[in-house]
Amino acid sequence: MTKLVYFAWVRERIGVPEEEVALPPEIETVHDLLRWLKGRGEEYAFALAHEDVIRVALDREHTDHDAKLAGAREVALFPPMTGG
Amino acid sequence: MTKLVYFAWVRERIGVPEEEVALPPEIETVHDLLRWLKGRGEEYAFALAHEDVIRVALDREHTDHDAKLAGAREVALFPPMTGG
Amino acid sequence: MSEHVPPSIRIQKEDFDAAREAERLTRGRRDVGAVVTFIGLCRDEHGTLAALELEHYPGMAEAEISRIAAEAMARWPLGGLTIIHRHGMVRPGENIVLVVAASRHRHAAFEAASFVMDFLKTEAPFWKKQHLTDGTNGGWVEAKESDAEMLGRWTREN
Amino acid sequence: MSEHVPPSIRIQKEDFDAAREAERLTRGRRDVGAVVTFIGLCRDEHGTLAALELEHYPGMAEAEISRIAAEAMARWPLGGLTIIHRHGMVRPGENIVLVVAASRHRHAAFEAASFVMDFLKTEAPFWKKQHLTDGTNGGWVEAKESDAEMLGRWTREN
Repeated sequence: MTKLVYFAWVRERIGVPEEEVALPPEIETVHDLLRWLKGRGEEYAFALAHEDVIRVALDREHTDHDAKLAGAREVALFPPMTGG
Repeated sequence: MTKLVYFAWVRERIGVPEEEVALPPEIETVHDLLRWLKGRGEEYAFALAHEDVIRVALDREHTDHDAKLAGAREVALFPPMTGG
Repeated sequence: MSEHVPPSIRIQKEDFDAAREAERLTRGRRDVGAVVTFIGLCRDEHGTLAALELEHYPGMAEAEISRIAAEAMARWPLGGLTIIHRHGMVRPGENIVLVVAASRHRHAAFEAASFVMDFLKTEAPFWKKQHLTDGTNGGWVEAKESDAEMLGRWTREN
Repeated sequence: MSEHVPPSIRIQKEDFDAAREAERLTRGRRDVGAVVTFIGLCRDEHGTLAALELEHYPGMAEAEISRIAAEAMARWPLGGLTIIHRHGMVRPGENIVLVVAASRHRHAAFEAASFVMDFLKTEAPFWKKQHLTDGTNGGWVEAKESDAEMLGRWTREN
Protein backbone atom coordinates (compact mmCIF):
# COMPACT_ATOMS: atom_id res chain seq x y z
CA MET A 1 0.00 0.00 0.00
CA THR A 2 1.09 3.55 -0.73
CA LYS A 3 0.02 6.56 1.32
CA LEU A 4 -1.02 9.55 -0.78
CA VAL A 5 -1.15 12.95 0.92
CA TYR A 6 -2.55 16.16 -0.55
CA PHE A 7 -2.15 19.80 0.39
CA ALA A 8 -3.75 23.20 -0.27
CA TRP A 9 -6.01 23.29 -3.35
CA VAL A 10 -5.00 19.79 -4.42
CA ARG A 11 -6.39 18.57 -1.08
CA GLU A 12 -9.52 20.75 -1.39
CA ARG A 13 -10.28 19.56 -4.93
CA ILE A 14 -9.69 15.87 -4.25
CA GLY A 15 -11.71 16.21 -1.06
CA VAL A 16 -9.56 14.17 1.31
CA PRO A 17 -6.24 15.01 2.98
CA GLU A 18 -4.81 11.53 2.53
CA GLU A 19 -5.62 8.00 1.50
CA GLU A 20 -4.02 4.56 1.16
CA VAL A 21 -3.97 3.06 -2.30
CA ALA A 22 -2.79 -0.19 -3.83
CA LEU A 23 -0.91 0.89 -6.95
CA PRO A 24 -1.03 -1.41 -9.98
CA PRO A 25 2.45 -2.77 -10.76
CA GLU A 26 2.64 -0.91 -14.09
CA ILE A 27 2.71 2.47 -12.23
CA GLU A 28 6.41 3.15 -12.21
CA THR A 29 6.93 6.89 -12.29
CA VAL A 30 5.34 9.98 -10.78
CA HIS A 31 3.96 10.71 -14.23
CA ASP A 32 2.30 7.27 -14.36
CA LEU A 33 0.79 7.90 -10.92
CA LEU A 34 -0.70 11.25 -11.96
CA ARG A 35 -2.27 9.70 -15.09
CA TRP A 36 -3.68 6.83 -13.04
CA LEU A 37 -5.11 9.15 -10.38
CA LYS A 38 -6.83 11.33 -13.00
CA GLY A 39 -8.75 8.25 -14.10
CA ARG A 40 -10.14 7.70 -10.61
CA GLY A 41 -12.88 10.34 -10.81
CA GLU A 42 -13.70 13.89 -11.75
CA GLU A 43 -12.41 15.35 -8.46
CA TYR A 44 -8.98 13.88 -9.29
CA ALA A 45 -9.20 15.01 -12.90
CA PHE A 46 -10.01 18.55 -11.70
CA ALA A 47 -7.29 18.63 -9.03
CA LEU A 48 -4.61 17.35 -11.39
CA ALA A 49 -5.80 18.95 -14.64
CA HIS A 50 -2.69 21.10 -14.98
CA GLU A 51 -0.12 18.42 -14.32
CA ASP A 52 2.84 20.69 -14.89
CA VAL A 53 2.08 22.81 -11.83
CA ILE A 54 1.67 19.83 -9.49
CA ARG A 55 4.66 19.38 -7.18
CA VAL A 56 5.53 15.97 -5.84
CA ALA A 57 7.43 14.68 -2.82
CA LEU A 58 8.43 11.04 -2.36
CA ASP A 59 8.89 10.15 1.28
CA ARG A 60 9.08 13.89 2.05
CA GLU A 61 11.68 14.80 -0.54
CA HIS A 62 10.97 16.99 -3.55
CA THR A 63 11.17 15.14 -6.82
CA ASP A 64 10.17 15.63 -10.46
CA HIS A 65 7.59 13.91 -12.64
CA ASP A 66 10.11 11.65 -14.34
CA ALA A 67 11.21 10.10 -11.06
CA LYS A 68 10.47 6.47 -10.33
CA LEU A 69 8.27 5.81 -7.33
CA ALA A 70 10.76 3.09 -6.39
CA GLY A 71 8.73 1.81 -3.49
CA ALA A 72 8.09 5.19 -1.84
CA ARG A 73 5.71 4.72 1.07
CA GLU A 74 4.39 8.29 1.16
CA VAL A 75 3.70 10.29 -1.99
CA ALA A 76 2.63 13.93 -1.56
CA LEU A 77 0.96 16.07 -4.23
CA PHE A 78 0.63 19.82 -3.82
CA PRO A 79 0.70 23.19 -5.61
CA PRO A 80 3.83 25.36 -5.77
CA MET A 81 4.74 26.45 -2.27
CA THR A 82 4.07 29.92 -0.89
CA GLY A 83 5.64 29.95 2.55
CA GLY A 84 7.93 32.53 4.10
CA MET B 1 40.60 82.05 9.61
CA THR B 2 40.13 78.38 8.84
CA LYS B 3 39.29 75.79 11.47
CA LEU B 4 41.30 72.59 11.13
CA VAL B 5 40.01 69.47 12.91
CA TYR B 6 41.85 66.18 13.33
CA PHE B 7 40.67 62.69 14.23
CA ALA B 8 42.08 59.34 15.38
CA TRP B 9 45.82 58.92 14.82
CA VAL B 10 46.06 62.18 12.84
CA ARG B 11 44.80 63.95 15.98
CA GLU B 12 47.12 61.95 18.26
CA ARG B 13 50.20 62.65 16.14
CA ILE B 14 49.53 66.34 15.68
CA GLY B 15 48.74 66.58 19.37
CA VAL B 16 45.67 68.84 19.24
CA PRO B 17 42.08 68.05 18.22
CA GLU B 18 41.59 71.33 16.39
CA GLU B 19 43.11 74.72 15.72
CA GLU B 20 42.40 77.95 13.88
CA VAL B 21 44.87 78.94 11.19
CA ALA B 22 45.30 81.86 8.82
CA LEU B 23 46.08 80.22 5.50
CA PRO B 24 48.43 82.07 3.12
CA PRO B 25 46.57 83.09 -0.03
CA GLU B 26 48.63 80.71 -2.23
CA ILE B 27 47.09 77.67 -0.48
CA GLU B 28 44.37 76.81 -2.98
CA THR B 29 43.83 73.05 -2.85
CA VAL B 30 43.73 70.31 -0.24
CA HIS B 31 47.08 69.18 -1.58
CA ASP B 32 48.56 72.64 -1.01
CA LEU B 33 47.19 72.62 2.54
CA LEU B 34 48.77 69.24 3.34
CA ARG B 35 52.16 70.41 2.02
CA TRP B 36 51.93 73.62 4.01
CA LEU B 37 50.95 71.80 7.23
CA LYS B 38 53.87 69.38 6.89
CA GLY B 39 56.20 72.36 7.02
CA ARG B 40 54.80 73.50 10.36
CA GLY B 41 56.73 71.03 12.52
CA GLU B 42 57.75 67.42 12.93
CA GLU B 43 54.44 66.38 14.55
CA TYR B 44 52.65 67.52 11.37
CA ALA B 45 55.27 65.89 9.14
CA PHE B 46 54.81 62.62 11.08
CA ALA B 47 50.98 62.78 11.06
CA LEU B 48 50.78 63.54 7.34
CA ALA B 49 53.80 61.55 6.13
CA HIS B 50 51.70 59.19 4.03
CA GLU B 51 49.57 61.79 2.30
CA ASP B 52 47.71 59.29 0.16
CA VAL B 53 45.97 57.69 3.16
CA ILE B 54 44.83 61.00 4.65
CA ARG B 55 41.11 61.60 4.10
CA VAL B 56 39.77 65.12 3.95
CA ALA B 57 36.39 66.74 4.55
CA LEU B 58 35.58 70.33 3.65
CA ASP B 59 32.76 71.71 5.77
CA ARG B 60 31.86 68.12 6.72
CA GLU B 61 31.75 66.69 3.21
CA HIS B 62 34.23 64.12 1.92
CA THR B 63 36.49 65.46 -0.79
CA ASP B 64 39.70 64.51 -2.57
CA HIS B 65 43.16 66.03 -2.53
CA ASP B 66 42.71 67.87 -5.82
CA ALA B 67 39.72 69.82 -4.52
CA LYS B 68 39.96 73.55 -4.02
CA LEU B 69 39.47 74.77 -0.47
CA ALA B 70 37.18 77.43 -1.95
CA GLY B 71 36.71 79.25 1.32
CA ALA B 72 35.79 76.20 3.42
CA ARG B 73 35.49 77.22 7.04
CA GLU B 74 36.18 73.79 8.55
CA VAL B 75 38.74 71.40 7.10
CA ALA B 76 38.98 67.93 8.67
CA LEU B 77 41.90 65.53 8.28
CA PHE B 78 41.64 61.90 9.36
CA PRO B 79 42.62 58.31 8.54
CA PRO B 80 40.36 55.95 6.56
CA MET B 81 37.20 55.33 8.53
CA THR B 82 36.49 52.15 10.47
CA GLY B 83 32.96 52.56 11.79
CA GLY B 84 30.12 50.11 11.66
CA MET C 1 33.39 30.56 14.86
CA SER C 2 35.01 29.24 18.01
CA GLU C 3 31.78 27.78 19.25
CA HIS C 4 29.73 25.84 16.73
CA VAL C 5 26.02 25.87 17.42
CA PRO C 6 23.64 23.63 15.42
CA PRO C 7 20.76 25.44 13.68
CA SER C 8 17.55 25.77 15.66
CA ILE C 9 14.41 25.09 13.60
CA ARG C 10 10.83 25.36 14.77
CA ILE C 11 7.46 25.05 13.05
CA GLN C 12 4.83 26.34 15.44
CA LYS C 13 1.36 27.81 15.79
CA GLU C 14 2.46 30.29 18.47
CA ASP C 15 4.04 33.65 17.84
CA PHE C 16 7.80 34.09 18.38
CA ASP C 17 9.91 36.69 20.13
CA ALA C 18 12.50 37.84 17.60
CA ALA C 19 14.56 39.74 20.18
CA ARG C 20 14.80 36.73 22.47
CA GLU C 21 15.86 34.52 19.56
CA ALA C 22 18.55 36.99 18.49
CA GLU C 23 19.78 37.27 22.05
CA ARG C 24 20.03 33.47 22.32
CA LEU C 25 22.58 33.50 19.51
CA THR C 26 24.81 36.09 21.18
CA ARG C 27 24.35 35.56 24.93
CA GLY C 28 27.63 34.85 26.70
CA ARG C 29 29.54 34.96 23.38
CA ARG C 30 32.19 37.41 22.35
CA ASP C 31 33.04 36.07 18.93
CA VAL C 32 29.86 37.22 17.16
CA GLY C 33 30.33 40.47 15.25
CA ALA C 34 27.09 40.54 13.24
CA VAL C 35 23.51 39.41 13.75
CA VAL C 36 20.96 39.71 10.95
CA THR C 37 17.32 39.19 11.84
CA PHE C 38 14.61 38.83 9.21
CA ILE C 39 10.96 39.02 10.22
CA GLY C 40 8.25 38.29 7.65
CA LEU C 41 4.87 39.74 8.56
CA CYS C 42 1.32 39.42 7.27
CA ARG C 43 0.25 42.49 5.26
CA ASP C 44 -3.39 43.56 5.01
CA GLU C 45 -3.23 44.09 1.21
CA HIS C 46 -4.75 47.58 1.39
CA GLY C 47 -7.37 46.47 3.89
CA THR C 48 -8.74 43.57 1.85
CA LEU C 49 -7.14 40.76 3.87
CA ALA C 50 -8.59 39.57 7.20
CA ALA C 51 -6.17 36.69 7.75
CA LEU C 52 -3.84 34.20 6.12
CA GLU C 53 -4.30 30.53 6.90
CA LEU C 54 -0.95 28.79 6.71
CA GLU C 55 -1.07 25.11 5.84
CA HIS C 56 2.08 22.99 6.04
CA TYR C 57 3.25 19.42 5.49
CA PRO C 58 4.24 18.25 8.98
CA GLY C 59 7.49 16.36 9.01
CA MET C 60 8.53 17.47 5.54
CA ALA C 61 8.45 21.15 6.56
CA GLU C 62 11.00 20.50 9.33
CA ALA C 63 13.09 18.25 7.08
CA GLU C 64 13.16 20.74 4.22
CA ILE C 65 14.01 23.73 6.42
CA SER C 66 16.73 21.66 8.12
CA ARG C 67 18.19 20.90 4.70
CA ILE C 68 18.17 24.63 3.78
CA ALA C 69 19.75 25.50 7.15
CA ALA C 70 22.48 22.87 6.72
CA GLU C 71 23.27 24.26 3.27
CA ALA C 72 23.55 27.79 4.73
CA MET C 73 25.84 26.56 7.53
CA ALA C 74 28.02 24.83 4.93
CA ARG C 75 28.28 27.93 2.74
CA TRP C 76 28.96 30.60 5.35
CA PRO C 77 30.87 30.56 8.66
CA LEU C 78 27.92 31.04 10.99
CA GLY C 79 27.98 31.16 14.74
CA GLY C 80 24.29 30.41 14.91
CA LEU C 81 21.16 30.12 12.78
CA THR C 82 17.54 30.11 13.93
CA ILE C 83 14.51 29.61 11.69
CA ILE C 84 10.92 29.71 12.94
CA HIS C 85 7.89 29.38 10.66
CA ARG C 86 4.35 29.69 11.96
CA HIS C 87 1.30 27.78 10.73
CA GLY C 88 -2.42 28.29 11.31
CA MET C 89 -4.25 31.63 11.22
CA VAL C 90 -2.15 34.79 11.07
CA ARG C 91 -3.68 38.26 10.97
CA PRO C 92 -2.29 41.43 9.30
CA GLY C 93 0.54 42.91 11.32
CA GLU C 94 1.38 39.56 12.88
CA ASN C 95 4.59 37.59 12.43
CA ILE C 96 4.86 34.69 9.95
CA VAL C 97 8.53 33.78 9.74
CA LEU C 98 11.79 34.52 11.53
CA VAL C 99 15.38 33.96 10.42
CA VAL C 100 18.31 34.96 12.63
CA ALA C 101 21.89 34.47 11.42
CA ALA C 102 24.95 35.25 13.55
CA SER C 103 28.52 35.42 12.28
CA ARG C 104 31.87 37.07 12.87
CA HIS C 105 31.36 39.24 9.82
CA ARG C 106 28.36 41.04 8.40
CA HIS C 107 28.34 39.64 4.89
CA ALA C 108 28.06 36.04 6.01
CA ALA C 109 25.11 36.96 8.25
CA PHE C 110 23.34 39.00 5.53
CA GLU C 111 23.90 36.41 2.81
CA ALA C 112 22.89 33.44 4.95
CA ALA C 113 19.63 35.06 6.11
CA SER C 114 18.74 36.13 2.57
CA PHE C 115 19.61 32.67 1.16
CA VAL C 116 17.45 30.93 3.77
CA MET C 117 14.48 33.18 2.95
CA ASP C 118 14.80 32.65 -0.80
CA PHE C 119 14.78 28.86 -0.44
CA LEU C 120 12.18 28.85 2.27
CA LYS C 121 9.80 30.72 -0.07
CA THR C 122 10.07 28.19 -2.86
CA GLU C 123 11.11 24.89 -1.25
CA ALA C 124 9.53 24.69 2.20
CA PRO C 125 6.09 22.99 2.04
CA PHE C 126 3.81 25.81 3.24
CA TRP C 127 0.76 27.26 1.50
CA LYS C 128 -1.22 30.40 2.25
CA LYS C 129 -4.98 30.70 1.96
CA GLN C 130 -6.50 34.16 2.05
CA HIS C 131 -9.51 35.07 4.17
CA LEU C 132 -10.88 38.42 3.04
CA THR C 133 -12.38 41.23 5.11
CA ASP C 134 -15.64 40.97 3.14
CA GLY C 135 -16.04 37.44 4.55
CA THR C 136 -15.25 35.64 1.32
CA ASN C 137 -12.54 33.11 0.65
CA GLY C 138 -9.77 34.85 -1.29
CA GLY C 139 -8.30 31.61 -2.55
CA TRP C 140 -4.76 30.34 -2.29
CA VAL C 141 -1.84 32.72 -2.71
CA GLU C 142 -0.15 32.00 -6.04
CA ALA C 143 3.56 31.31 -6.22
CA LYS C 144 5.49 34.16 -7.80
CA GLU C 145 7.79 33.65 -10.77
CA SER C 146 10.12 36.21 -9.20
CA ASP C 147 10.62 33.99 -6.16
CA ALA C 148 11.73 31.06 -8.29
CA GLU C 149 14.04 33.34 -10.29
CA MET C 150 15.73 34.51 -7.09
CA LEU C 151 17.18 31.05 -6.57
CA GLY C 152 19.45 31.62 -9.54
CA ARG C 153 21.37 34.13 -7.42
CA TRP C 154 22.67 31.30 -5.28
CA THR C 155 24.01 28.97 -7.95
CA ARG C 156 27.48 27.94 -6.88
CA GLU C 157 30.16 28.96 -9.32
CA ASN C 158 32.26 25.86 -8.69
CA MET D 1 4.52 52.14 1.15
CA SER D 2 1.24 53.80 2.02
CA GLU D 3 2.77 55.62 4.96
CA HIS D 4 6.11 57.27 4.35
CA VAL D 5 8.29 57.55 7.43
CA PRO D 6 11.51 59.61 7.36
CA PRO D 7 14.67 57.76 8.40
CA SER D 8 15.58 57.92 12.08
CA ILE D 9 19.30 58.47 12.72
CA ARG D 10 21.03 58.58 16.07
CA ILE D 11 24.66 58.83 17.17
CA GLN D 12 24.79 58.06 20.87
CA LYS D 13 26.95 56.88 23.76
CA GLU D 14 24.15 54.75 25.23
CA ASP D 15 23.24 51.24 24.17
CA PHE D 16 20.15 50.68 22.00
CA ASP D 17 17.25 48.24 22.14
CA ALA D 18 17.09 46.58 18.73
CA ALA D 19 13.71 44.97 19.37
CA ARG D 20 12.12 48.26 20.37
CA GLU D 21 13.53 49.95 17.27
CA ALA D 22 12.20 47.20 15.00
CA GLU D 23 8.83 47.37 16.69
CA ARG D 24 8.70 51.15 16.15
CA LEU D 25 8.81 50.56 12.40
CA THR D 26 5.89 48.11 12.41
CA ARG D 27 3.66 49.21 15.29
CA GLY D 28 0.14 49.95 14.11
CA ARG D 29 1.06 49.24 10.49
CA ARG D 30 -0.26 46.52 8.26
CA ASP D 31 1.60 47.28 5.08
CA VAL D 32 5.03 46.09 6.23
CA GLY D 33 5.83 42.57 5.04
CA ALA D 34 9.53 42.40 5.90
CA VAL D 35 11.80 43.81 8.58
CA VAL D 36 15.56 43.26 8.43
CA THR D 37 17.58 44.13 11.52
CA PHE D 38 21.37 44.26 11.52
CA ILE D 39 23.27 44.43 14.79
CA GLY D 40 27.04 44.93 14.76
CA LEU D 41 28.74 43.84 17.98
CA CYS D 42 32.19 44.17 19.49
CA ARG D 43 34.17 40.89 19.28
CA ASP D 44 36.88 40.02 21.81
CA GLU D 45 39.36 38.93 19.10
CA HIS D 46 40.11 35.60 20.81
CA GLY D 47 40.32 37.20 24.24
CA THR D 48 42.89 39.86 23.31
CA LEU D 49 40.52 42.83 23.19
CA ALA D 50 39.31 44.57 26.37
CA ALA D 51 37.37 47.36 24.65
CA LEU D 52 36.99 49.45 21.52
CA GLU D 53 37.01 53.21 21.87
CA LEU D 54 34.85 54.70 19.14
CA GLU D 55 35.78 58.20 18.07
CA HIS D 56 33.53 60.15 15.70
CA TYR D 57 33.29 63.51 13.98
CA PRO D 58 30.23 65.13 15.58
CA GLY D 59 28.01 66.83 13.05
CA MET D 60 29.61 65.15 10.06
CA ALA D 61 28.73 61.66 11.37
CA GLU D 62 25.03 62.56 11.44
CA ALA D 63 25.24 64.34 8.07
CA GLU D 64 27.01 61.44 6.38
CA ILE D 65 24.69 58.77 7.76
CA SER D 66 21.69 60.91 6.75
CA ARG D 67 23.07 61.06 3.23
CA ILE D 68 23.49 57.26 3.13
CA ALA D 69 19.96 56.81 4.53
CA ALA D 70 18.48 59.16 1.94
CA GLU D 71 20.23 57.24 -0.83
CA ALA D 72 18.80 53.96 0.51
CA MET D 73 15.29 55.45 0.70
CA ALA D 74 15.64 56.64 -2.91
CA ARG D 75 16.79 53.23 -4.16
CA TRP D 76 14.31 50.94 -2.41
CA PRO D 77 10.65 51.36 -1.42
CA LEU D 78 11.11 51.42 2.34
CA GLY D 79 8.43 51.83 4.96
CA GLY D 80 11.00 52.83 7.54
CA LEU D 81 14.74 52.98 8.18
CA THR D 82 16.52 53.38 11.51
CA ILE D 83 20.27 53.72 11.97
CA ILE D 84 21.98 54.01 15.36
CA HIS D 85 25.76 54.18 15.84
CA ARG D 86 27.36 54.28 19.25
CA HIS D 87 30.51 56.16 20.25
CA GLY D 88 32.73 55.96 23.33
CA MET D 89 33.90 52.76 25.02
CA VAL D 90 32.30 49.50 23.90
CA ARG D 91 33.27 46.14 25.40
CA PRO D 92 33.23 42.70 23.73
CA GLY D 93 29.71 41.35 23.39
CA GLU D 94 28.23 44.85 23.41
CA ASN D 95 26.39 46.54 20.56
CA ILE D 96 28.08 49.02 18.22
CA VAL D 97 25.66 49.68 15.38
CA LEU D 98 22.03 49.01 14.46
CA VAL D 99 20.27 49.20 11.10
CA VAL D 100 16.58 48.35 10.76
CA ALA D 101 14.89 48.45 7.34
CA ALA D 102 11.17 47.80 6.83
CA SER D 103 9.49 47.24 3.48
CA ARG D 104 6.61 45.48 1.79
CA HIS D 105 8.96 42.90 0.34
CA ARG D 106 11.99 41.11 1.69
CA HIS D 107 14.52 41.98 -0.96
CA ALA D 108 14.16 45.73 -0.51
CA ALA D 109 14.65 45.33 3.24
CA PHE D 110 17.68 43.02 2.87
CA GLU D 111 19.34 45.14 0.19
CA ALA D 112 18.76 48.45 1.96
CA ALA D 113 20.18 47.21 5.28
CA SER D 114 23.21 45.68 3.57
CA PHE D 115 23.77 48.84 1.47
CA VAL D 116 23.62 51.07 4.55
CA MET D 117 26.18 48.90 6.38
CA ASP D 118 28.59 48.85 3.46
CA PHE D 119 28.58 52.64 3.15
CA LEU D 120 28.57 53.22 6.87
CA LYS D 121 31.78 51.16 7.17
CA THR D 122 33.69 53.22 4.64
CA GLU D 123 32.03 56.65 4.55
CA ALA D 124 30.77 57.46 8.06
CA PRO D 125 33.44 59.31 10.10
CA PHE D 126 34.07 56.85 12.92
CA TRP D 127 37.37 55.33 14.06
CA LYS D 128 38.06 52.47 16.43
CA LYS D 129 40.93 52.37 18.90
CA GLN D 130 41.73 49.04 20.52
CA HIS D 131 42.35 48.63 24.23
CA LEU D 132 43.91 45.23 24.89
CA THR D 133 43.37 42.85 27.79
CA ASP D 134 47.09 43.00 28.65
CA GLY D 135 46.63 46.70 29.41
CA THR D 136 48.42 47.97 26.31
CA ASN D 137 47.11 50.22 23.59
CA GLY D 138 46.37 48.06 20.56
CA GLY D 139 46.40 50.99 18.19
CA TRP D 140 43.76 52.07 15.70
CA VAL D 141 41.81 49.49 13.72
CA GLU D 142 42.96 49.60 10.10
CA ALA D 143 40.48 50.04 7.29
CA LYS D 144 40.02 46.88 5.25
CA GLU D 145 40.48 46.81 1.49
CA SER D 146 37.57 44.38 1.33
CA ASP D 147 35.22 46.99 2.80
CA ALA D 148 36.09 49.50 0.10
CA GLU D 149 35.69 46.83 -2.58
CA MET D 150 32.19 46.02 -1.34
CA LEU D 151 30.99 49.43 -2.50
CA GLY D 152 31.39 48.28 -6.09
CA ARG D 153 28.38 46.01 -5.56
CA TRP D 154 26.14 49.04 -5.38
CA THR D 155 27.18 50.85 -8.54
CA ARG D 156 24.02 51.79 -10.36
CA GLU D 157 23.73 50.26 -13.77
CA ASN D 158 21.97 53.27 -15.27
